[in-house]
Amino acid sequence: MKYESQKVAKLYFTAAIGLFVGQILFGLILGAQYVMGDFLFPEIPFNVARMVHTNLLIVWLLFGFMGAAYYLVPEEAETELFAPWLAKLMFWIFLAAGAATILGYLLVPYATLAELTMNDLLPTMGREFLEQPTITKIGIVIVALAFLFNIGMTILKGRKTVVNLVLLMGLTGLAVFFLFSFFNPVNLVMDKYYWWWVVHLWVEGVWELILGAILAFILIKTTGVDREVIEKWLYIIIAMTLITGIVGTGHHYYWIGTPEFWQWWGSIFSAMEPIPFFMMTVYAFNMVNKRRRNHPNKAAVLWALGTAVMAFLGAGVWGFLHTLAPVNYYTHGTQITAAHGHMAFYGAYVMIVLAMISYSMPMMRGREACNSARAQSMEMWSFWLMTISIVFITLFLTGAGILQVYLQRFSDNPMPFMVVQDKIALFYWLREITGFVFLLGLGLYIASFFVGKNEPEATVELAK
Amino acid sequence: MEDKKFIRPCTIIYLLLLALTVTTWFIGTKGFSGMQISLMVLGFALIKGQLIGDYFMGLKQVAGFWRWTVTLWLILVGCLVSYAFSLNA
Amino acid sequence: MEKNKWPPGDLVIWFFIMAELLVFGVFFAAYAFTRANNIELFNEFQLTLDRNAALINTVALITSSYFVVRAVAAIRDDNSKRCFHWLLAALFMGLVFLVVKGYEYHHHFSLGINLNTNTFYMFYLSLTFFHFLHVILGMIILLAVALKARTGGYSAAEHTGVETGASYWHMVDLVWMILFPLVYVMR
Amino acid sequence: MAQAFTKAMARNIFYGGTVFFFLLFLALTFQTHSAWPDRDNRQAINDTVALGKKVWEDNDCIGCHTLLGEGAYFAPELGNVYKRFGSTDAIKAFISSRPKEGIPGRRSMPQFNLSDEELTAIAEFLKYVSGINTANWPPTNQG
Repeated sequence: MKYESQKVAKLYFTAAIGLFVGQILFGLILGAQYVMGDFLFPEIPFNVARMVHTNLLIVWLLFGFMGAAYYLVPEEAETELFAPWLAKLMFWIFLAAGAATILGYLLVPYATLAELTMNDLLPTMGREFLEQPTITKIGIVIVALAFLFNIGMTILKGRKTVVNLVLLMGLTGLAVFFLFSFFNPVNLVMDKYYWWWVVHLWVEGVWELILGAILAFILIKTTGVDREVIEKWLYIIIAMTLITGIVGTGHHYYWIGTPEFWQWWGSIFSAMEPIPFFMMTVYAFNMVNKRRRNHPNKAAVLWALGTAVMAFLGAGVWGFLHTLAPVNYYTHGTQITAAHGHMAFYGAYVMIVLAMISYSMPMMRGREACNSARAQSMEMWSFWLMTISIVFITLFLTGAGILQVYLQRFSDNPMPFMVVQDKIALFYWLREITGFVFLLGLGLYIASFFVGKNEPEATVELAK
Repeated sequence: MEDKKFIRPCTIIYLLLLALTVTTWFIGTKGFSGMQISLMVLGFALIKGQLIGDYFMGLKQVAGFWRWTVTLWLILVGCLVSYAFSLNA
Repeated sequence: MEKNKWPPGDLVIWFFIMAELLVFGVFFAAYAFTRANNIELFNEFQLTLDRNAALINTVALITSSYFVVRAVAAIRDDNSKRCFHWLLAALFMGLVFLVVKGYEYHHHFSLGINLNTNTFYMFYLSLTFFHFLHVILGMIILLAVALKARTGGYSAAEHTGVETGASYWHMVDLVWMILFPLVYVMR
Repeated sequence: MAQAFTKAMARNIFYGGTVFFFLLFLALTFQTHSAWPDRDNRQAINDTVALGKKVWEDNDCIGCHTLLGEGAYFAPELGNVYKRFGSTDAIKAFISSRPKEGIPGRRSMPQFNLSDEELTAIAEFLKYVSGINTANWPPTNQG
């Protein structure tokens, strides 16, 4: 850590981890409701728990991205942050708004929340992932603008590196495409069409620029490979991402009232979406193999490599599985989608944020480069526990999905939805149990921040 | 001069490409159909592609993997298209 | 003659040429297999296409590609000016392609034909329009190369840029060599 | 002399490719708009349907159900519920008959206490949705 103002990232990362815990707890509630339908009913109905689960995920990832930006932008630009006070102020505003929104979900019925926040003036609520009250959405825009201003001014007054530029483009795109969340026509088909401009163009578009930039930063720092080489790869990967991903949006336009040419355009381009993820895996391993030095923070390198592999598996392979229109005809809107969603989000975005935290947190907490060997070893245990859990959660959901597709849509006598749900309950039980292993991994992860505090830092020799 | 060695074959190739194009067009305007005709037209197209790859793109002067990239693509497309055309013939 | 290990131009462009060829290849195969299930429809509507316009366009692209070959030869001879002129000629042929294709589109659009009319037109418009955009992109690249060539930005020793632009432009030509017979002629 | 695998080239492809494919995406979006009048059942939209969509959103129905395959996978698909149930009355009857305290051990839809007007509106909304041309999705009536 070279600049004092980078430390503001610590606040953001702490909040991110806290909200992550909340997300997982609500995930466990949801998993329980899948097998015990009346669990916590009617106090916390499924839809409320799900809103909390998905919204917490989005919010904590945003906290993570912002923290990562506040940490890496000054270091790349070689200058102090433009306005550290603004970063702190926005942190508290965002945290307060986020907490108020989540409490709103939990304490009053959703319809009441819509009424209280005057949703009728500009109705934007009640759509998947965009459940936030309109005023919260406006708040998000304001926080994002202030954040972009702060980051942009820092980049402007300092050194302009590719990593910073790509990160800034990704964050700007994130803010721009969020604006489509304010467009909510009565025409459902149009509503859905532009809803994907937020959701798809986020997670399979601009967020990948953010992912790429953070990964490049970590690789530059931990491997010592020439910046030129890493930046060139970064450009190629994000180029492929957008080239395939923009028209790849079409894989959401098969069955929602959009014209049928999308079945071709969507299938062909989204079939190529795994390519950038594959390139990312090759690149990450290549850079680590060509490393000019051994960084003592083994845990951070592990997270970075893990991101590359799991993003390829989750987003690339599991995405490809059901992206072709003839396959998607049967799998659309089943547990297959849920399986893909869990592994893709964990692999691409959860892991990159944890990688950044793992790399930067020790330095922000006063270490020279990394934590003690004991803390790192515990962190790596948590890596394996969480990663293997998510792999099994994905496999169980895929199993549930395959059976669901067969029983409900493919067999000679299609069965009703609820009948099928009973028949695949075993997979849901297995998923829920695996969820507890994930929670255990998360517990270890948090514990790793508190062990070995008085022990010396791990050294390169030990790291070999 | 190196220059002429490069240009002259390219000019010949250019004329060859034109000839094949006009032949294809002629078949098209006559409205000939059927699998044999289609495969012949496809064959012309693949030859044209190979010529462009070899001479215009200069892959003939390349050794190793890249030498065969365009050829492989042409073979792949050729096989898929001709298989599809043979389905209901 | 000594063979090169790498194709001409920047290697990055070749990765993208491969990617582009892959997409077009999938599109071609999709066309062919869909046609196999809708032969009457495809045969009927194929006749509504203008084969003469397609001939002019094929000739235009081949000629343009040839001019680009001459431009590369010129710069290898260290003649920037001649290189610039050949590139201009190539650009002009590209423009011919755009005008003729635009005329074809105008004809179809004035009849109210679009992507949703039927499966044949969906493929015809998708394939040719996707290619059309590549012609525009290729022309932008060639224009950038031409402008740099005019100010003497390339030499016999260093002209990677010219070769890069040329390789991309040949790819655009190459794709059309398959597209033309497949969509306009084969039945 | 070629072989350089340059950063400048990679950058140009990134910018060029992004602009290129975004424009292509806009062109396809334009085509999509022109196809909608024949597919999206817009002639069925009226004030009741608009109110129905509002009821749908204000109660976060998407948090359990899918609609045209999008949403949560906890409860049945509703894009074709009008066809499955056969009438708006059946839909209204189902929604209004949900027990307040749920069903022991099983999943149950909450009792939303909708007014008659809202009930009619949500049923009309679901009827409108069932008229959207979804390219024959879902594969079976079961959703």
